[in-house]
Parts: sequence; C-alpha cells; structure tokens
Amino acid sequence: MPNTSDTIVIRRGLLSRIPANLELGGVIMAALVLVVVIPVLNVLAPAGSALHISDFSINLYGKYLCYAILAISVDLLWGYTGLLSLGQCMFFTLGGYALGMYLMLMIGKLGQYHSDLPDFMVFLGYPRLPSHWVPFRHFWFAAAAVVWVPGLVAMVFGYLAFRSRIRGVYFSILTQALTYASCLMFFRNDFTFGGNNGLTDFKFIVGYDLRSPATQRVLYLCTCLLLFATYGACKWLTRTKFGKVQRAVRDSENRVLFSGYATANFKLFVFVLAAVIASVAGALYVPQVGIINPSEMAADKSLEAVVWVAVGGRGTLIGPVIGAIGVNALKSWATRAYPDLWLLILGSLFIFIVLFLPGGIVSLPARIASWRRARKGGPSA
Amino acid sequence: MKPEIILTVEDVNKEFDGFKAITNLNFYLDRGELRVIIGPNGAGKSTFFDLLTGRTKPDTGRIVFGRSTDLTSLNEFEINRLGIGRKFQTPSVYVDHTVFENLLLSLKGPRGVFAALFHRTTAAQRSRIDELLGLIRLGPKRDLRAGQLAHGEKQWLEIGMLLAQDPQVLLVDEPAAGMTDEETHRTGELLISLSGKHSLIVVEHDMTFVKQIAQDRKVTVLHQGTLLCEGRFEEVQANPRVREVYLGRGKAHK
Amino acid sequence: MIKSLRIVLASGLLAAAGLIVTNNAAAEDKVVKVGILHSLTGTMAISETSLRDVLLYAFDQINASGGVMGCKIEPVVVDGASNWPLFAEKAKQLLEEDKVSVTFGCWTSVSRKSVLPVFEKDNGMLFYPVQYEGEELSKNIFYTAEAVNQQATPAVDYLLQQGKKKFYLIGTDYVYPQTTNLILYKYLLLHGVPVENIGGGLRKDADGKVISAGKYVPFGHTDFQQIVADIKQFAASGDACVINTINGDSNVPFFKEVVAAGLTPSDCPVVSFSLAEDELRSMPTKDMVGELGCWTYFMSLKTPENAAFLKSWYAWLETENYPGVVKMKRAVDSPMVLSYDGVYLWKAAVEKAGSFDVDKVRAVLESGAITFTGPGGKVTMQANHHVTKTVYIGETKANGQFKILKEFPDVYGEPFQLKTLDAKLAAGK
Amino acid sequence: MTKFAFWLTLLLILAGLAVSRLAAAPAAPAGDAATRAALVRAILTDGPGRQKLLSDLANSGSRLVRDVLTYWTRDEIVLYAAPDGTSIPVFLEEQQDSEGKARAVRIDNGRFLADPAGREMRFASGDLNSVDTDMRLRSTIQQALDTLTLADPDPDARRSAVVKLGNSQKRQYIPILQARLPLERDAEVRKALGEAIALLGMNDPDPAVRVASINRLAQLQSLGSIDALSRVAAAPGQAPEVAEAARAAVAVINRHIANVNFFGTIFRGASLGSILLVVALGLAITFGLMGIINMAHGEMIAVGAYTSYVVQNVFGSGFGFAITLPFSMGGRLLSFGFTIPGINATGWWYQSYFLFAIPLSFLTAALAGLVVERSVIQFLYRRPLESLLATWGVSLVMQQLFRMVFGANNVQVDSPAWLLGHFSCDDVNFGYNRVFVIIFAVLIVLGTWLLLTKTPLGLLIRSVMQNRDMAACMGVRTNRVNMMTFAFGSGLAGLAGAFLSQIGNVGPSLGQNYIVDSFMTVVVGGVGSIVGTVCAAAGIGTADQVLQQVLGSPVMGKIIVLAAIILFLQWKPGGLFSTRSRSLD
Repeated sequence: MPNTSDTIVIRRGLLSRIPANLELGGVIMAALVLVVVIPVLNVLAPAGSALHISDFSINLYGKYLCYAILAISVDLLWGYTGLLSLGQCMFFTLGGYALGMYLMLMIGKLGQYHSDLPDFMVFLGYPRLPSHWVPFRHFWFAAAAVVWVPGLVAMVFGYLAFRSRIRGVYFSILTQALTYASCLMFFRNDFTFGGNNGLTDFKFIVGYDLRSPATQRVLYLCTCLLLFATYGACKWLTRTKFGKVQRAVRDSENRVLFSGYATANFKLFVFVLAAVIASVAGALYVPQVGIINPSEMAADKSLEAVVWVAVGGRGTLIGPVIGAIGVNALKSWATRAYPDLWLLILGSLFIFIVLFLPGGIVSLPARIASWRRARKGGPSA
Repeated sequence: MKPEIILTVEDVNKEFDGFKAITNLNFYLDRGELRVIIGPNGAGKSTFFDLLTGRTKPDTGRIVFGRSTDLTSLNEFEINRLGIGRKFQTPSVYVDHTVFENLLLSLKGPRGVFAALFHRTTAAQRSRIDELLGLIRLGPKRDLRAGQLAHGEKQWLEIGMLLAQDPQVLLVDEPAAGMTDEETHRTGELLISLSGKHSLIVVEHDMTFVKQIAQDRKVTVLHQGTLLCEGRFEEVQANPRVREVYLGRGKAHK
Repeated sequence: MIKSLRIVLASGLLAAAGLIVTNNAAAEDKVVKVGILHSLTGTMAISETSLRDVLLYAFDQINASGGVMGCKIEPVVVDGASNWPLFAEKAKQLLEEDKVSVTFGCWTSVSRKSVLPVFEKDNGMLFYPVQYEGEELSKNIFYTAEAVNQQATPAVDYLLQQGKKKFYLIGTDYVYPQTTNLILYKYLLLHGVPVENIGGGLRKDADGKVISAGKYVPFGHTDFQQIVADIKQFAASGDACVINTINGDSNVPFFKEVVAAGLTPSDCPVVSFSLAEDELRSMPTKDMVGELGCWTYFMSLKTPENAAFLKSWYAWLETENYPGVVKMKRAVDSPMVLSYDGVYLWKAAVEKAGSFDVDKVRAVLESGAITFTGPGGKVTMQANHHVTKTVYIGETKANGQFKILKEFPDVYGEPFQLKTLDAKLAAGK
Repeated sequence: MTKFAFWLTLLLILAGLAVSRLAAAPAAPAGDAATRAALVRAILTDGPGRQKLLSDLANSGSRLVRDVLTYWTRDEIVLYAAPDGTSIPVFLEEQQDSEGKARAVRIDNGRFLADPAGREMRFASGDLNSVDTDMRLRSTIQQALDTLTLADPDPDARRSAVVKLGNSQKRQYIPILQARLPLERDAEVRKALGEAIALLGMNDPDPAVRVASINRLAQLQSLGSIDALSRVAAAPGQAPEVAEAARAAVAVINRHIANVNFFGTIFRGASLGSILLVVALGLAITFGLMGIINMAHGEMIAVGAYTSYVVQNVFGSGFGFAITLPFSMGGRLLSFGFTIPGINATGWWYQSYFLFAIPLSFLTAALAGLVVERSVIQFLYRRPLESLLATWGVSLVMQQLFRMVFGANNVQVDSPAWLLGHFSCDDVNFGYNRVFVIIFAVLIVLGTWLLLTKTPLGLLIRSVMQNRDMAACMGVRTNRVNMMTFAFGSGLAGLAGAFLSQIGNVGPSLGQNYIVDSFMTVVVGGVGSIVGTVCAAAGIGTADQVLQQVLGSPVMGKIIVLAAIILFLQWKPGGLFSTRSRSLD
C-alpha cells in the first residue's frame, strides 16, 4: 500500500473526476427510476407480482433519500470545502424537531389523553402549551423554523469557529462536542421536547392522513424532488466561482486567504447552507419515519453519515447519494439476514473503502480502467 | 527627490515560546524598489513575511503600509486587498483547479461571497489571463490541473497568480527553488521587469540568482532575527560579519 | 464495460435495495410467522438479546408439542439495533412484508412509542414485556409488563412497613424514571411522608406545581461520587432508603460507588426497578447482599412451574443451535418470563379464537378469560391489555439471586396512576 | 528485564506465602461450648425468643459470635438435615474444590461435618437451605454485632457501630457507649462516641440534659444529627431553651456541611480528573503525538477492561467462550472457542488478581494496538481525517467481537477488597478506589513522561512524531517507531480499562462512554502536549464536579462543561498548551 505524497495527488484526481456524461446519464436514469418507475410500480403493479413495489418499500426509499440529501450536505462541507463536520445530524434532527412539533400539535385530541396538549406534556403535568410551542400550530411557521433555526445555530457556531480559525481535526471534534451537548440537552425531560422518547405518534400533515399510502407517496415524491433540487443547486454552486473558491479553500486555504478572500465568510456560507439542507432533509424524514428523538443526533450518527459519503465517493455529488442509499440498503438487509454479524460487515466495509478505495464507489470505473490499462500496458513495457 | 516609502517596519519584535524570531527590526522599502533579503536558515525571513502579511502579529513595533495604513491591526485578506501579494516558499497553488482557474481566482476584483456566487468571467478577464499565461509560459497547459504541473511550473504559476492580483508590493519567497538554471534566469528577468511599477521583496538562497537580480540594488542580510547589514551586493558580500555568519556555519556560497 | 457499470451505478443500488427488502419467501401452509423485534446490537443489546433467546426457546417448545393450531411457529428475528427509527422500519417490515401474526418485542419506552403508530396503522399485535411507566393504552399492544402499581408502589409499601421514613429518588433522565418518580412522590405524600423526607430534589413549574421529583443522570453516566455523597448525608440520620430507577449500564458504577462509600443495606437499602437477575450477573453482587428488588418473577421462586421451566430452559440452551445465543452463565429474569408468558397467552387466545386474525385474537384476549400459569405464577390478561399477576419483593443474595421477602398476590395492572393519585391527593386536601 | 523477573518472582513468593498461611489457619474459630450452644439455639429458635438470645450473645463479647453472626447476615449459615431428623447449622468454607464444593463447618463444635463413616462432606453453595433471615432479624443481628464491634480492633468498624447505636434512639445504649468511652484511643471513634451519646441524650426527659446534648452535638458538628435537631427545633411543646439551642446547632452544622461539600468537591474533582487523564493519556499519544484520530481508542480501553475480567476468571474458576457463526459447513454451523482453566485462588491470593491484571491489560491492549497499527493505521499516517473513518470501522468491528466472545451483556468484575471502602477525614469521604486512581494517574503520567524524555525510545518517538521524513532520513526506522508508539498509546488505554473495570461496567460499548470525553481532554489541553492533557483533565474534572454541586444536576453540568469547552477553544484555538508552529500548513 503506497503512502507517499504522490498518491495523494493521484487520489485527488480520482476523487473529483467522473466523466460528465456518465454522471448525467446516471442522474437521468435515477430520476426516471425514482420519480416515475417506482411510484408507478407501486400504484399499478398488482400486489404479489414480482414487479410490485410495496408501500413499505416506498416508505423505506423515502427514508434512504432523506439520508442521501443529508449525505450531500456532509459532502458539501467535507468533499468540497474540506470541513469534516461531525455534527450534520444535529441539524438534521433540528429540522425533524421543528416539523415534528407541528405534527405533534396536529394530533389534536386523538392522543392517549384526548387533550390538545401532546401526551408527554399531559402526564408530566404541564397545565398549558409552553409559549415556544404555540406558533408551531401553523405549518408555515414550522416550515420556516426548519430553515431558520438550524441556520441560526450554524451561523452562530460557524461564526465563532471560523473566526478563530478552527479547522481540520479541531473542527471535527468541536462539531462533535456541539452535537453531543445538544443531544444531552434534548434528552432532558424538562427541555420540553419529550426527552428520550422524542416526538411520535403523528397523525396528520396539513390536513392529510399521514398513515395513508397516498400521503406517504406524496412525501416520497417530495423527497425525490428535494434530492434533485439539492443536487441541481449544488451542481450549480460547484460551477460558479464560489464553488471554485470553495474547493480552493479545501486544497490551500492559505493561498485563498493571501489572495484577498475572507475564507471565513465562504466557509460560514457553506456551513449554513449545509445545515439548512440537512435540516430540510430531517423535516421530510420525520413524517415518513414517524418518530424523532435525540438519539438521532448522537455523535455516531453523524459519523455514519460521513461514512456514507466516504463509501460513495466524496468530492462528487453523486457519490454521497450512492453511499447513503447503498450503505442503508445494506444495513436493512444485514440487520435481518445476519443480525449478529452486520456490525462486522459494516465495519470491515468502511476499513476496506478507506484503505483500498479512497475515492469511494464512484472511483471504481476509473480504478478498473486504470488496472486494465496497467495490465494491457504491462507486458509491452 | 527622495522616493516615497511604501513599507515601514520599525522596532519590531516577535517571540515564539521564548524563541526570539525577530529582534528590533527596522526596515524601509521604497515604492518601486526591488529588495533582496538573504540570510541563513532560521534568520527570520519567513517570520518577517508573516509579519508583513498579517499571519502573525508583532509583539511590539509598528508596520505601516504607504503613508499611514497600520498593518498590525489587519488580517491576511485585508492586507492582501490593500495590495500586498505573497508567494510562498513551497509553491502554493490549487492542485485540483486548472491553470486557467488558478489565475481566474487570483484576478483582481470583488472578493465577497455573493460576488463569487454570481460572478461571470468577462472577455477582458479572459484576455488578461491569456496575457498572464503568455508571461509565465503556461499557455499550452492552460487546461491542465495544477497538481499535474512540474515543481518549477508551479512556481511560475504562483508568480502568475501573484501578478493577476496586480499588487503594489510583491513578497516573493525563494522563487527559484526547484527551477532549472534557464528558468531561474528568466524568473530573475521577470522580477527585474516588474520593479519600478511594483515594489518587490525577494528572499533567496541562490547567490547566483541574488547577484542577477540585485545588480546595484540594496540587499538586506538578516541573521537571528536582526538586521545584520544592508547595502549593495558586493558590499554585503565583502562584509566580514556576513562572511562569518555564512562561512562560520560551513556553508560557503559562491 | 463502462457503459454497463454506469447503469449499475445509477440505478442498480436502488433496485438491489428494492429486491432485498421486497424479496418475500412464499409462505407455507402449516406455518405461522411470528416477529421478534429486539435490539441485538447497540446499547440495548445488553438486555434485549436475552428476550430474543427466551422467545426462540418458547417457540421451539411450542413447535415440539405440535405448534399453535397445528401450525409450526416460524420466528422472524429482526434487529432494531437500539435505533428507534429503525424499530419503526423493522416493525413495518414485519407487518407489511413478512405479514407476521404477532410480534414480541421492544424494551425501551421509546422503541415502543416508535413502533406504536405502525402497529396501529397496520393493525398488528405487539406483546410488550418490560416494566414501564404506564400512561399508555393502545388497542394493538398487550402489556405483559409490570405497570407502576405492580412494581414501584408495592415496593414502597414494603419499605414503609419496614419503618423507612426517608426516601431518596434517583433515576436516569427519561420518561420511565420521571413518571415513576412523580407517581411515587405523590404516593409517598399520600402515605404521610413529609416533603422534606423525599430526597433528590423537586422541580416545579411556574405555578408551583411539582413536575419532576428526584435526581436524574444522563444515559451512560459513570460518575456517581457527588450523588452518593449526597445520599450519604441524606441517610446520615437513619431510616432512609433509595428508590433507584437508573437504567442499564449506569447501575454498575452507581452500586460500586455505593459500596465504596460504605452505604450498607442495613443502613440504607436501595430498591431497584431495573435490575433483575440478568443484570445482576454483571454487578458486584457480593457487596450488594440485602439490596432490594421488586418484580413479578424471581428465579428463586420455589414453584413446580418454575422448576420445570428452568430445567427445560437450561436443557434447551444445551442443545439449541441458533447463532448468537450465549450458552454459558445464563440467568432468567422477569422480562424474560413475561415475554414467555406473552407467547403462551397469545397461543391460548389464538386457540380459543380458532384464528390468527388480530381482531379475533384481541377480542378473546380482552375477554379476561385468558390465563396462563407460568413460571412466576398465574397471569391473567385483563380487558385493559395489562396483566394481573403476583408481585414479589426480594433482596439480593451474593450469588446474584433474590431471596423472596414478600409477595402481593394477583395485583391488577393499572396503567394510569397519575390521574388516580392526583384525584386522591385532591380529595385528601 | 531481569529486574522485572525479580519483582515477579518476589510477588509470586509473597502471594504463595499468603495462600499457605490461609491454608494452615484453623478451620474453625475456637470457642467455649456454652457460646456455641447458645449460638445454635439462636439460629434454630424462631420467634421472639431469638431476640433475647441474640442480645445475650451480644454481651458475650466473643469473637466466635461475631464471626458466626457475620456469616448469618451474609446468608451463609446453612442447615444440614441430619439423618436423625435434627438440623445442624453449618457454614461452608471459603476454599472450594474444583467442582465448586466446600467443606462444612459445624457451629456446635467447630469441626467439619462428616457422614456416619467419618468422611468429610462437601457441598456446593446451593445444596443446603440457608437459615431464614429478613430485614428485621438482620437488623437485630446487626445490633448485636454492633455491640460486639464496639470492641473491634478496626477503628472504622468501631466507629460505624457507634454511629448506628447513636441513631437507634434507644437510651439503653448510653451506658454501653459510656463504658466504652474511657477505653477508646482513636480520636475519630471518640468523636463518634460523643455524638452517639449526645444523640441518645436528646431523648432525655430533662430539658437541661437535652440542651447540654444539643450543644455537645453542635460542638461536634455532627452531620447525622441534623434531622434530629431540626425535628427538636420544630417540635411543638418543646421547651424554648431547647428549641433555641437546636436552631443554633442546626446553623453550625449547616456551615460544616458547606465546608464538607467544598472539600469533598475538590477531592471528587481530582478523582474525576484523574479518570479523565487515565482515559485520555493513551489518546494524547495516538492522537496528540501521532495525529491518528483514533476512534477505536475506546475499544482499546475495553480490551484492558476485558483483560481484567479474564484475569479475574482465571484466578477463579476459569474462562472460556464459544462463537457460533451463521454459516454452515457440512450441515453444521461453524463454531469455535477455547477455554482457559482456572486456578481457583482464594483469599488474598485471589484479591491480588488485579495486580496481575494491570500489567496484562497494558500488554493485551498494546498487542491489539500493534495489530490495528499494522493492519490499518500504517497506511493512514498522511491522511488524518481518513484515519478517523477507518478507526471507526475498527471500533465497530471490535465492539462486535467483544459481543461475540463475551456476550452482549456486561460482565462482572469484582473489586478486590483493598479497593473497596473508604476513610473519612472530618466527614469528607475518601474512597480507596478514588485515592487509588489519583495515585495511578500520577504514576502513569510519570512513567509516560520518563519514557518520552529519558529513554532512547522516547527520543526516537519524539523525533518521528515531529518530522517523520527527517527522522527517516536520519536512519530511524520510522515504521517500527510508529508501531511501538501506537502500541504504547493503546497500552495506556488498556491500563485505563483495567482501572475502569473497578468503578464501572465492563461491556462491549464501554469505550463509547469515554471517547468524546477523551478527545475533549486532549483538544483542550493542546494536541501534542502531555502537560496540556494533564491540566485539561484536572480542569474539566473539577469544573464538572463544581457545576454538579452548584446546579444539583449532572446533565446540566455536563452540557455547560461542553459549552464552556467550545467557548474556550474560541479563545485558545490550539488548546491550553498549543505547540505553535511557524511553518505554513
């Protein structure tokens, strides 16, 4: 295994160079499958036939796609800006809570206690809704909160961190501390967000029954659209001069700084943007999964998201999507097929990818091609 | 008429964990001057550049740009925007960007986040980049990633990036390292041609190169963070203390 | 080559994911699928793997004696991995993909809360076996678990009888301890214990109403020096006891600190609600002799049912061949037995209903006629989905077993305690 | 090396002596027949008669009585149903044979129980029924023991007996306690005696005696009497002078409590800081010096803890495991495992297991570190952020391996007797295990410091960590140094694990509890600075304990500490002792 500085350069080359036509083809193909084929098969193919895609699967794909969006946000920071954030899941969860609060209030009197208050407030003896919950009765407020709450948190934290030039490992560890602290905070029962149990038992969203397959299908499609919108927006971003500065910061922050760019502002912008993307993904995740609780922001969840990106291929936009979907599909399968071994499988996969395929799955075609070239060129040289 | 002073460094001290990197340094640079700084390893040359560019702050003393701009209260990008560009000792280019993009990012212009988001490259900018590419002779490699360039080419590219910023003062740290003799010579010519319009400080080890660009200009010798002597190259070369500093360490240069 | 790879990359993964999860084994005629939904990995694996084991044992036992209505039970084991959204996903998978007739599972309240909407939506049936805070009643869940009045309040009754006057409440900061302690706080007031004799601290809302009683630590907390020093001062004047609702791992450092500080059970006993024989295997039991526990089953019960159960369980462990089942140093405890009871209650109901249909089985279970004499004594399913059973108070012995001190026979499971106590307290004033 | 061998031999000889001494000890305490008969009567009698018998026994002052009663409270007195229908109370010897059985000592004559043929009989612990006890009986026995303990050679035991009697509110103890007072030499016990007498005196019908007792309690700053005093102060119908004295006494004692809490908090902070330090020191090497973001650090700690567990089991009845994999070969599921036989040590020999566990934990974890370094980390020295991912994978794999080998449950690690218990100094408690960890932390920091600064290996380590390429050019075998350094860091984590097994649980996810704390400590201290790690650990530990004390909530304390760390790093981004570098990165 080579470990000289030359390989790093080569590796970087593998990271960000996927043939454009391949990526475009893949994206169109994926769009076709996700937005058209899957819903059509779900609705039209008769249940029991080999082609049928069940409501359960739709729901599951929706969840994977939320993770894929989260993975893009991680990659926007890590792959493109060189900021390895171990706190993206905090923003994901914050978004989930913001919408979850709205969903909680929409349960109305259908809860255990037939009260307007959420159940956990009733039995912990809250006489009335805490004032910071009140505006969440309105969908628009919750939707806005999905954007501004994590945005604000990211703004404050990012401002502090980038101002004092915290970078590299320090940044990673600090974001981990941040998410750990907020996780502990949300675990507390008197933080008024349901403590360890979190928010659950949702019934309605803007008047539609969350339990009906049709609503779930719409949520799934919304997730697809958000994924493609995020993908498109990030694609655009990477092509602007901003995107170039972003990658320049990753490769040589000093050069950028000494070229007159206030790198802290650029990083802050990306950090806030990534937080908002993660948060929106979290908001879509909650109605599909049906629960949000603090363990979603535990430190290792964010690490897992980073691993999806690494597996798929960082520094690309398609890589995180492939990684998130691939790893989670593997997880769904392995927890069932080999419940005792799946951690071994997952752990070994990560080690393998980091050691032998640093560019992730997307670098595989280029890898194979270069192997083949080497094999062909070998004897003649 | 005495030329205008563009950089004033007075009574500057800097200490790192008890190690005196710069001691009571006084230094003046005229507008349009090309100054060469030499000195053995650890003489404080890089720290000096760090102080000028805001990377580190002096413990005491003042650093003034032009007539009255105090540099000690500004940070790197603000100082750069004033018109002080810096080339690093080891070439620092964006390895993942093409040569063209490297220059594009360095072109003088608005540096804000939103300006970058909605930036469009104008024809004037393109032609300016082409001009620079000609100057640094990387025209054929315009679309190659900077990471794939040879070491000397990276040095050239970084000089090109510096020029793209169109700075008033250029701080150039060991530009000739890793270059062939021919390239070195050409670099020297380029630097000389820049003087007058720009002010330059060049730090260099290669005495042939120093001799080439110093000509009749003033050379500053730094040693252990203090200014050992200043003067024309021959004067400096003849200075017994300078000889002691260099030869005493067993490192005779031509 | 590249072209085919492109297709693989773009859509293959998604399709593969689809195939993996939609790949249904065709159900055979004489088989009934039953779900096991526990965490086999992650933080909760420590407790939940034992429940998986005892369920597999129960199914093997039933299959060996002819199955349920002639159908062999085919367990579908899934891992919730201590990840609550994953619990919901797995529940959905069990109900919608595997179409299981019934599911046995969950340990933590949050995992139950997470799967509850799924079971309600798909009209599934879940048997939940672990002591919990109550305040819930779903038509799709049957709680063989101890309700608060089948564990916490009998334990307090016993301590009051033993002349204890001061009660220190400590727990992990989540819904079960919070709720239980709030109930106990009200219960103690009702039994004439003055407020200043309830230790751990109270938190009141703006109106001065107590909304949280006791001292709370986060999950996985390891440093109990401060708290034990506090308890020691509290107990210095005698006749004190500690009500411990700390969950999981944190119990070990807590008790090690208690032992190190010299708080002996004869000075100040600790009664724990989340420590059963299975957990005691990892505790310093030699130094814990005399600490109290309260459950609806103890391994040391001297009944013929229990003796037979233990004998056959250990025999099964010798011969079973399931991956991941630990064979050595096994213990049995209340959650395991309540899981086991649940299986037989379900079996009895299915046979009485003559159908696996959830609605029919539920109707039979709700009739109050389904009973089973399990290792812990007779259990009867009530109309409110809870179980009437016998409550035992025991004290820890050096070998990690409980010595039974007292039993409260046939306690009716009552999930909604807070309201009842509030009403009683109001009436008292 | 020879030195090590010498110490090992010495230790083994000493341990051997201890064992032989135990074996040679008389099997049963000697005592007169009358006491034995009384004991047997007390054990076999049910009902109120028992109380009387016990209190008589308490007054006998016999050592034998104390031993037997102690066995009784521990539930270790069992009944042997003799063939003639009588019940013979016995207790089982501590020394067990390979089948886990032990000889039974008869209480009535102190001899071993033998069958009619005269052969000694052996029993396992569950074979015989223990004599019934319940909470009330045990407290009676306890009282009897307390009276007996007043004459115990161990002052701690005497003191705790005195305190119990004092809290009993039974004035009949006053003469017993007063009789003891002139004999008592130990200051602590004398204080306790005074307290107990005064406490009991508060029940006196004469108000003047009550006031005197109260004043005495205030003078003694008696913590245990604060409830009683408050009650007296608030009691309706209390004589006013008594109530006044009680109020004053409560105020005095409350001031004392504040002092106790203050010093207690400092000690607890030091102990928590030491734990953080012990846990983070290994990381300060692997992360701080080597730049490997070692997410598997926690699992290295767990390796150490599990080693202690295995060592403990080997000293006991042995250790074995078997793993079954869900893959079959030839119709059988694949499985493997192995067993280490136990040496069935007892007494002090068994208690010394931890002394062996400490170095072994270091070695095992170092070995594990070596394997991880060779197989994964050596490829990642130039990719620090990726080392984070790979080591996280390693951590997942290791956790699952623990689960497969040791089971998903926590395992039981007993603390040796010499780590249990505590001593008090003016009401501030010092747990032996806490004192131990502080000393332990000082020692390993000292060891690490010596290794890094005073040995050739340390010089090599520091040179490689400062500049790998340069060191390689100078002919240093950087590969080997990297390997050794990582193994050393992992070994330190193993030491931490050995200690943590004494105060916390040992389970597959043990390491996860400490990983964030460890990173915080190292980062706050300044990456690459051992001194920084020491200061950071002490600072975080104390801050945590102070906040807990002030806020009364461990959770909020932790959150505030984390927030403070984030803000602190704003102020000093490089940590307390940042190793500043002038070169551009």
